[in-house]
Amino acid sequence: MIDSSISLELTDVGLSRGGRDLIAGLSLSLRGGQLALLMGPNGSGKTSLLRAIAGFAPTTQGRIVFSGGTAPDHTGDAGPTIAYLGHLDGLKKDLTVAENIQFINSLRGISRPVDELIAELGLALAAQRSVRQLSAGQKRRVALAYLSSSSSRLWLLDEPLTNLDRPGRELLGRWLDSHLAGGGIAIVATHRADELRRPGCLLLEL
Amino acid sequence: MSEFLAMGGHGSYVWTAYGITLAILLWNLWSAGAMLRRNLRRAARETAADEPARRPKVSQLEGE
Amino acid sequence: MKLPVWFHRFGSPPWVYGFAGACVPWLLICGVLAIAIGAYWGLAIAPTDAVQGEVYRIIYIHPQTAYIGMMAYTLMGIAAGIGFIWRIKLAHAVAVGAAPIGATFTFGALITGAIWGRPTWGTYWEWGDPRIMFELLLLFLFLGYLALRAAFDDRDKADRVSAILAVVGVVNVPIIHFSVDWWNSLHQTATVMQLDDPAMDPEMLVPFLIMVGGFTLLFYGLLFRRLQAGIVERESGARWLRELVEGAAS
Amino acid sequence: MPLQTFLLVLRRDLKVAFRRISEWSHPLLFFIAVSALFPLALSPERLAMTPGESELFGLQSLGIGVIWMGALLASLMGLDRLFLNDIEDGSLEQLMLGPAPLLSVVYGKLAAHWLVSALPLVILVPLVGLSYRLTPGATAMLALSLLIATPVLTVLVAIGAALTVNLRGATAIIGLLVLPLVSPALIFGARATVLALDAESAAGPLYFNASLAIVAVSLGPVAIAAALRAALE
Repeated sequence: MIDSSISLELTDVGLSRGGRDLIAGLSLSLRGGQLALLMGPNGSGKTSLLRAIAGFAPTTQGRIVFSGGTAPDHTGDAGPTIAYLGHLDGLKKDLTVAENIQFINSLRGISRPVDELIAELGLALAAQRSVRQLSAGQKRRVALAYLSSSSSRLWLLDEPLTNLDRPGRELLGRWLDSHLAGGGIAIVATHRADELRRPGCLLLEL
Repeated sequence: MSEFLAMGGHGSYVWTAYGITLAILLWNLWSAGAMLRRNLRRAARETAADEPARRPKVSQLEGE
Repeated sequence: MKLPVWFHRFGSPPWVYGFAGACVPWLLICGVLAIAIGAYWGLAIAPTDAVQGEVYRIIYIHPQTAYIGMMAYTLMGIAAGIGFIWRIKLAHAVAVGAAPIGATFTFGALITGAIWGRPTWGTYWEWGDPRIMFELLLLFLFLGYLALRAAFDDRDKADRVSAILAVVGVVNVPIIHFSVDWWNSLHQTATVMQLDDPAMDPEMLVPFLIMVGGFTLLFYGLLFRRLQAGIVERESGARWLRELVEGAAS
Repeated sequence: MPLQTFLLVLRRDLKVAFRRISEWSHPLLFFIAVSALFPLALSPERLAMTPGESELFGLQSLGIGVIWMGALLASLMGLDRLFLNDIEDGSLEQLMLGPAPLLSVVYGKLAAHWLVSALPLVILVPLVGLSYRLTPGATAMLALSLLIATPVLTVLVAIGAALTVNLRGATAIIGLLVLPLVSPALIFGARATVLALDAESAAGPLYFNASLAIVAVSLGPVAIAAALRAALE
């Protein structure tokens, strides 16, 4: 269902990196509940665009406006609205899985109990192990943890399926569906569009 | 003329100081111009306009 | 914060490039001329100083180079701040242009100050003179700025990060200046001759001021020339630059 | 919200620090080694308690200079990876997406680092002071003036670290950037200790260093946040 309370407007966005123009004249508008798949060869600017939308880097032209509505969410998680998952996992290797998830949850005001979340991620056995000892796939699951909460209204995922095994990809698929059903927006850069394809989603080829 | 050069015994100090300052002035005069010439040459080489950024293609999948 | 319209006209690279280009020859010629006259006047015509004898004639270059170094650093900090806050590439070009000039002049001030100290206090490195110590610290600030810039390969990032250093530096310069002066005032034995300008009678003052004027004109001439270089570097690929370069080539 | 983020980051960094003892204990051991063993570099007869005509400086005033320089070098060593770790593992990005401004994250990290490395430094000073036979009064003043000066050292070196965060050969550049900026704190800190050595009141320099610390702690992190944002662009 389209939830028009939140929207992401890209008007004539241009991006350059190291003096070279990557993207020019990109205009796009997404409503709540919509998914956009970002495709294109390596170095075509997928990551730069996601990072520009997340606010890490300014656009060389045009404007990006994300007007996030209040989070209509039963758990009352106000919290920050943007979730960005890049190639890095964003975890402290010396802390355990539980400590990392607890940290991010309290940072983003997510009130979901940690052990329940760890169980859903299928990491119950590794909960007290330090992240350093986990496999790449397991680290990826820990990094995904805070996507389970509906407080982030805008998802910016940069090739989230890498390193994930089949159950992991299915878990992410379920969370993506509930995120979209809950009226969130998602932009996903991926090389495996077929797995993430949803009816009515936008295809954005750079 | 020679006592002018001798500078009352301080000649070596005064002339070294002035010599160094002159050297710095000359280096600056030269290097400012050289920097501009170098950048202009580099700009001339890059006159072939960079390949224009591809305009992204936005399409919508069928279905609701 | 909305900037006044005329400020944006300053912001248009081709206009600034042309304006700077027009000023450079005048500034350099007048500057060099003034320095030549001032130097000749100071060395040959001005009377000998009663206390220091002939070595005082370094006064016609040491304070000037030190003043240019200080002015360059302050200008660098302000231009870098403007460039960082409003993302104006031109302001970064000004800051980057001022740095090498300031560094070389500060180095000159350091050397001429030390040379001046030798006959006056019998040592090239007189801890008692706060200004030489401050020149050295200012030189390190410049070298730090240049070293930081050199470590970047992406020029836009180099501009933004070195701008932060320039602003932090320019905020700290007064504090450093005060601390060094205070530290030296402790060390100061009453008899040590200050490097201040001995009570300058008019015959000494005129060449001194001519030299100050000459150095200032020269500094702005050099700065505008380097500003042009910075504009060309940052505007690569711009249409006006291509026309300029093709125009020059044909 | 910002205070909560500050405390969160502070607790997290302290937890990480206690898991990686080596990362912050090496600078402290280095400080002890450099300060205590420095006199080895001088031949014994040049080390009279009070400088005669042949001794250039007394043992005590040598000690004060060495300890101050040792403290500066130790903070240089401990801080260069302060932000690099968080950028390399991507956690700084996640913190920037958090509710609070980046400033409270920076304050959290600086506070954690200060507690873990600068404070022990101050506690170790009396130990090192012994090898220079500093009077108890001078040692106490040395510890106090270091305590007041370490925030300035930490903030300024952290600015250097943030500016050079992704650069090769960063540690060398940080030293060059920071030394001129740190000189006022060094001048007044050492001055306070020398005054205490002569059993005079060292209030003046201490007050000055205290005001320097306030300026550094309030303005410095703004520059650090700007530098980190520029590094992540």
